[in-house]
Amino acid sequence: MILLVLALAALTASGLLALVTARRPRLAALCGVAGPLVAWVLAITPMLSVLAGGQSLSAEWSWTWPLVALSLGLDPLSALFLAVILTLGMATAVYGVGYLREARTPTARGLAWFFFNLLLATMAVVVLARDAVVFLIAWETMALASFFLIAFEHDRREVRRAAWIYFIATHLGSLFLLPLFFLLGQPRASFAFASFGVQLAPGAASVCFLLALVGFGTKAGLMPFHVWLPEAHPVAPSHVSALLSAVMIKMGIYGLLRVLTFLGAPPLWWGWLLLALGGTSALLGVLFALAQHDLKRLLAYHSIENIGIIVLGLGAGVTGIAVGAPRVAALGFSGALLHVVNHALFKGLLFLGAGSVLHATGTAEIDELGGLMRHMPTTATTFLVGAVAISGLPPLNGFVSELLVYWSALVGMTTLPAAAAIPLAALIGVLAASGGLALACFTKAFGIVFLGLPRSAKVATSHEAPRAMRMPMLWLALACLGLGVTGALVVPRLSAVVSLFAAGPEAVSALNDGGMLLWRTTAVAAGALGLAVALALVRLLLLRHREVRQASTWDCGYAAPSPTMQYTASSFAQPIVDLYVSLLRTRKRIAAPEIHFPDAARLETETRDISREGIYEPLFEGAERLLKRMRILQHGRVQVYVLSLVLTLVILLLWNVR
Amino acid sequence: MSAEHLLWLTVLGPAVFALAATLVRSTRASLAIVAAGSLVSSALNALIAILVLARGPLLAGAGWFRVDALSACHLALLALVGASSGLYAVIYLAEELRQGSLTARQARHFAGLWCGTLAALAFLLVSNNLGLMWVGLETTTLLTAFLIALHVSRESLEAMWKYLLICSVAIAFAFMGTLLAAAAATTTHSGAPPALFWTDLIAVAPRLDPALMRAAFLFLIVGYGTKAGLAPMHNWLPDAHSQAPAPVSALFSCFMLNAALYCTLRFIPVMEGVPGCAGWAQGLLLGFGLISVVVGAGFMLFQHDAKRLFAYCSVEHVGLIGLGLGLGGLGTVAALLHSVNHSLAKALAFFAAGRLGQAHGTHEIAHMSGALRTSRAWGVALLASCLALVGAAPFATFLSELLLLKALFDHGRTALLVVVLAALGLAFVGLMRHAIRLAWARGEEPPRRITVGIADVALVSLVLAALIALGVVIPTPLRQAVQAAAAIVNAPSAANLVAGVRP
Amino acid sequence: MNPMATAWLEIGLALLLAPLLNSVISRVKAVFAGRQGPPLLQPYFDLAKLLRKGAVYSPTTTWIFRAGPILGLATTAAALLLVPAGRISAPVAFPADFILLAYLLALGRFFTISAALDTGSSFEGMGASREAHFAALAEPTLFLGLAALARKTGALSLSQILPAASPLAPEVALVAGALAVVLLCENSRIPFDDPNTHLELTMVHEVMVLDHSGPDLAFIQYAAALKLWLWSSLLAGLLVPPVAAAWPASLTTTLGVFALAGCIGVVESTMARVRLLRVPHLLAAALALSAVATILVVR
Amino acid sequence: MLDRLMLVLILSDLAFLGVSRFSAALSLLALQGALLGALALAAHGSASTERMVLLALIGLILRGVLFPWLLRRTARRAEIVEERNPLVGFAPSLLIGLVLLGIAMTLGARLPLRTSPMLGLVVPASLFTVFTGVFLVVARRKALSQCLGYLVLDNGIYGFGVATVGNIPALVELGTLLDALVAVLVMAIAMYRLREEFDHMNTDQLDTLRG
Repeated sequence: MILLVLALAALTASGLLALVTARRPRLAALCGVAGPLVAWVLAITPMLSVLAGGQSLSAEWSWTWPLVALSLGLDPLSALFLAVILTLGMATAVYGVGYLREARTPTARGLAWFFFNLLLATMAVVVLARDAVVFLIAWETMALASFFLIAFEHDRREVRRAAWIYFIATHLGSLFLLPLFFLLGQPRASFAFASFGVQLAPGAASVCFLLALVGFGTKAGLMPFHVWLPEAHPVAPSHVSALLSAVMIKMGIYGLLRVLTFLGAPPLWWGWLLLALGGTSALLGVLFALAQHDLKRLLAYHSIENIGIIVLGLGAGVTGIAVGAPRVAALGFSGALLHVVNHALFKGLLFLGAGSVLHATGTAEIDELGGLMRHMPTTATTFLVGAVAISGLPPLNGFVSELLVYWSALVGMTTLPAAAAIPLAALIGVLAASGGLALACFTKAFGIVFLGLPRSAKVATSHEAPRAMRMPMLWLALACLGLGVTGALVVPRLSAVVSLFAAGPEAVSALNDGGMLLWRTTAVAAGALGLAVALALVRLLLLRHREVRQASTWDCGYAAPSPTMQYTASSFAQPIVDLYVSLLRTRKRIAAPEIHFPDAARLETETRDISREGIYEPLFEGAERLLKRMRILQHGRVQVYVLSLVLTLVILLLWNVR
Repeated sequence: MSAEHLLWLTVLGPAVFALAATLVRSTRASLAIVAAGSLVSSALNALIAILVLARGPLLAGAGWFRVDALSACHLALLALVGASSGLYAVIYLAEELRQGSLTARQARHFAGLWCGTLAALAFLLVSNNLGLMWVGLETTTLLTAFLIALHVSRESLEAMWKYLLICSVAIAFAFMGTLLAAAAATTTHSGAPPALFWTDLIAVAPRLDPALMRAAFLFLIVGYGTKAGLAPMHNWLPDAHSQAPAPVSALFSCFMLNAALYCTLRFIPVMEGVPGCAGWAQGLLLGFGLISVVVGAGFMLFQHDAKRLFAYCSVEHVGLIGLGLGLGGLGTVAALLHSVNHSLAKALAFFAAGRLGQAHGTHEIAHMSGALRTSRAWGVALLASCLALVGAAPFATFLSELLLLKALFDHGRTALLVVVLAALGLAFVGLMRHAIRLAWARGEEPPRRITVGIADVALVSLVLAALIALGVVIPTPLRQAVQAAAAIVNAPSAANLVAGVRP
Repeated sequence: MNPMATAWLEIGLALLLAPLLNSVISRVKAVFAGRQGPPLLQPYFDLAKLLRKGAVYSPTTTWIFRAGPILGLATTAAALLLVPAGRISAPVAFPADFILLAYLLALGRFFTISAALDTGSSFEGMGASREAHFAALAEPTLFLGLAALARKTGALSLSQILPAASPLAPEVALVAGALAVVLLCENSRIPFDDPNTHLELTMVHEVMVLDHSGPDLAFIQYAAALKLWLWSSLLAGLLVPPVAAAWPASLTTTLGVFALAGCIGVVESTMARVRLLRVPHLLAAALALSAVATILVVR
Repeated sequence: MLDRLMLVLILSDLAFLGVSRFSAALSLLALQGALLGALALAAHGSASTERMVLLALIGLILRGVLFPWLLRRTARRAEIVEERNPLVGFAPSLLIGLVLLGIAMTLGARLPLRTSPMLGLVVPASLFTVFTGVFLVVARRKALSQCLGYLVLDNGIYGFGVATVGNIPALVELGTLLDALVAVLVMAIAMYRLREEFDHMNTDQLDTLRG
């Protein structure tokens, strides 16, 4: 435990040091990046030991606030998330060294480092907290730090707007958490996690579940509470976007899981609800992602899809518990948890890649890019790895977790009664659909950005990212590959975490079976790759004595090929977007030439968020109109003020004294 | 010198400075008097508070003056606010002097009235007699009236007149209430006329006539509540706060409201004692608190004047405090803690608004935007205080609000909890929307240069440090003090208080 | 003869006979058109010729373009390992293996599409977009259908599902119908795509590989053939009533595969290619089929 | 004897509701001050100590002489003569006044106060005075009339105090008197400033601060 506390201290200290030494860039960067590295080194051993099923750690210090004890603890669940936090924290911090080199002012740089480390520290505390108040303080501080990070380039209006939306969303979300913890603490009149979950009335449990779903779902970016996410992630500095998207939104998932451990046996409809929300997020998330043409925005929407997949896993797990099928539950939870890790890895990687592209070309507008593979090979290759992984393709890590979720659903739907089997079947369909769409989405993202010819001059001047930025991308890419290959080893190890939700021999055996399954899949995938290598050699042999010519792309006879003739991202996605237009409500502004001869023509598409337009904006406007009426109270006449005073008195007198 | 003399001194000290202010001629001397007066009175108040919290109640003047834990807490708060806003006042007026918008006469007036107000506030806190307490509060009203209109303008005069009239009428009602209470007391007493001592009143509470006491308390809560800015009697507040010079607004928001609430609080234990009135008075406070929270939060959304915005924010927070006091038990503790936190945060907010206003020559949010560029220290102060005021962690307000809501929840008032949570969300949107503009947006025209000295930075960093420190950990003495004070307020329900604080 | 050996033998058979399917189809079409049609071994000739050729690459392309065909072929071949032939289980069979099958094909698709985009030609881009689009619609159909069969048969791996599912059960019939549509789509046959048209604008798969030449093109065509074999043997395994002994079983399945090829030929010569905008509707119909099957099974 | 005094008080209140010219109103104020002084003296009859007498005299001087004089001075300097078209006209004011009187009577009778029977009419009368004061504050435009209203209210409360509490502690009474004095001074100056700034005293037109 002391190691963890030291790690927290290291993070805080490095943040403060970076703030102090902001005037000297190199030193500040050093201080800023030192914290995450040290913290990772310090915390790695306890994390791994606990994850492997070792003794859970905990420590408590009394505190002068009424009702509050400063208690921290590390159980497998915390360990898993802590590992994610610190690992990604380290990677993004190193990346930040390169990225923050062109910070506007020293102060801005210092603040960026300060809040970055603060964010890491608070997230760590969130997963370590064993007392509701500590949790909430850390939670709120985390929101604050991330808010300032998002508002980093706050002299741009849209950045301020995005940060503002994020801040509202997260704060309103946490307003749901207060009653949640009050309810949980009610039986024992305490805020300590240890006292939660005892003799909780079923009604209360369901209320808790709903509150948690809204409160934590908002942070996790679960549809329809996700409005802030596509606004906030694109505008933040890229290493921050990576951290937010890869780690911070997972805090919502953590909270949900943590609360689930308090609530005891769930009724079946919780599973349905989770599946429904998860399915919505998974499908709509990827559809909206397809419709975007800003690379970071696309990635942001894709985070929503992945959160959806995670929640689908949870839903399968909860369903499994509810109907007493530990195998299903174990597989579902393990899939969800593993996907938390995996998504952190590849989404972090992709955001870093996007950051390098932005850094190199100054734009994240997909349709202005192209052909970057030649200019920045490392970024392109690592991005490719991330893209394959996030599409859930073997042999990378995305496939492992998605397979677990699939399998849990498959086992469930083949064995369970209809009430549970139908939703699980739906899960399979949804997951398959979102998988296919994800493939479309990332072939688009990768293909249009890195392949083909440059679509604008911005690309011509682009350069490969500096080393500090390339290294983390390589690490993460390797991590994706590693987890993908060693999935068979990892999954059985998850039993310590999963046992928090689905314990028992069946659960363990299920995980072991999962391991076996993964051995086979890995073997086949490896076979495929081996075959590919062999074929490559064959191809070399065949072409050795043949002539290999270069000629411009076959353009079907059209004489003057030019970069602008290439397929753009919008056109690539157009058929799918058109198919789902009723959901996406994509607006098109077409200025087509009237005459037959070529003429200036333009087409703009814009896809605005559905739940923002459908739910939130009307809601807020309505509230505003209502409040405007209240202003009558303060219309300026002193006589009326006195009158209101007197009337209050008279009414009260008549009411109380008779 | 014995403790009794301290009580006299803490009232007379500032009063002497006030008189001195009428004699001096030069502006600098007046400013010096402001600083000295505030510091001296704060020192004395703090000293008394410490003594009381260490040794128990102090008595003086044949029982006319009495300081117990409750008043000690408020004395401590007064010390805090008085000192900080006194120093700030010097900084602020010095800037005005540099800008040439402050005449010697105005400075003299300010010094006199400022010190007088401090004296009056101290007076109402130390007096054991309900009548004298009333006198003290009324005096503050009359003294501060001209502080609002220090710089004569149509708006400031309008605000002053409204403040004067509304509060005078209200305070007159409060006196009516006091008289009714006294009348009730006379009905119990036979022979010896009552001296309106708080202590006596508590003693005879069980024999007081309920109907009469109810009437009395209604007059009191409406009267003092007006001064405390509880909705729907709050109308004077936004005008006065927005027009007064920043130090004065700070004093208003950060202590005068609490002082008025304190006057009401004095009657709560009495009412609890009166047969058939248990919990009734607190219920009233709860109601007023709720209304104020909603109204304050609702009005914040549309403000275009920074100080007016903070004024409505004060309405909201006074509402929260009233809510807590109305809940009793843990609620009282939370409320008292919250009043400390709120005073700190709100003082900082008004300080920042004032200084930045000097830079832009207006308090229009649209013109003041880009505070962080105008002056880093005050920009940070503004943003931080706004965050504290919406109850964002790690600021102290977060925890006190958390406790408040917990108390509300424990009280089993789920509907109220929902309403309050909604109002808090609304207040968040209302305040932060403006705060972000203020902090970062580009203002319409470039600001005037204001000289931000070490004093400014020191002030800001001190208050901020206090806010964050209290958010992380509250010193045991403070906690004990607050709990003692709470125990006084809800003596009957002291049991559940203890239960509430350490399960 | 031990089952493992037979299984591998089946694979060998597939690798050998796959190109023949195409000639069967074209022969059927020729018969319908009253032509004589190309020789049965024509596909092999084409492959041999292509393998002997050199290659032409566009300067815009990168290694992705070269990796596309290779990975396409490799993944398809690997996927073939998971497909049983009737009663004879696949060399590699394990629960939920059809998920791996689908995702292997998807991996191949990913690189094919990327390779297409690598050329920077708008035609290839168009093809790529359509490929991605149709695949996204086809996948849920496949998964739901197979899941339904899994519930029906209580088994999780293809090698157990297919033999156990009797084609007469209504659910199985529905799934078979759905899979048939998926088959046509995945192998870009009429009515989804016209493999031997030369109007690029209307093509899906062919247009994606416009720029490939030499061995690459050979790989691609062979991969396409394998893919056709793969899907047909899946469907055949579902439709052909299982036969007890091993050898007749493999024989019947193989025959079934060729019969399916014949059917495709019939379809291609009797039906016209539907408009692109109608394609999603067809696939949606297929999805509906397997969804209905699922509900029927689960209830 | 007291009842007659109180009758006069009631009549003066009604007169307040009726008059528009400030000179008249101010003499009414003086009258009320005198009445209250007398009341304070008479209330305790024989039991009154010299201390009470002293206080009563101070009160009488302040309320009966000083306040009216101060306000008259202000009125002269601010050159305002009368309350033209008030928010509530004079005739309606009178009617409302009568209603208020009725309420005061019933309320005074029902309040559970132990007051000596000789003070029969005092409580209702002073209550009515309070009501009148509030009504004046609410229903008049000119700052001066509002100030008058405040003073009437103050008188009423004072009378009420004398009647109900018997003798308020001297310190408290002195304090209240002092406050009243300061209040009058402050209001006088405030009115003068208003007059200077706006060159009118119609407080209902002070409505720039709103929302």
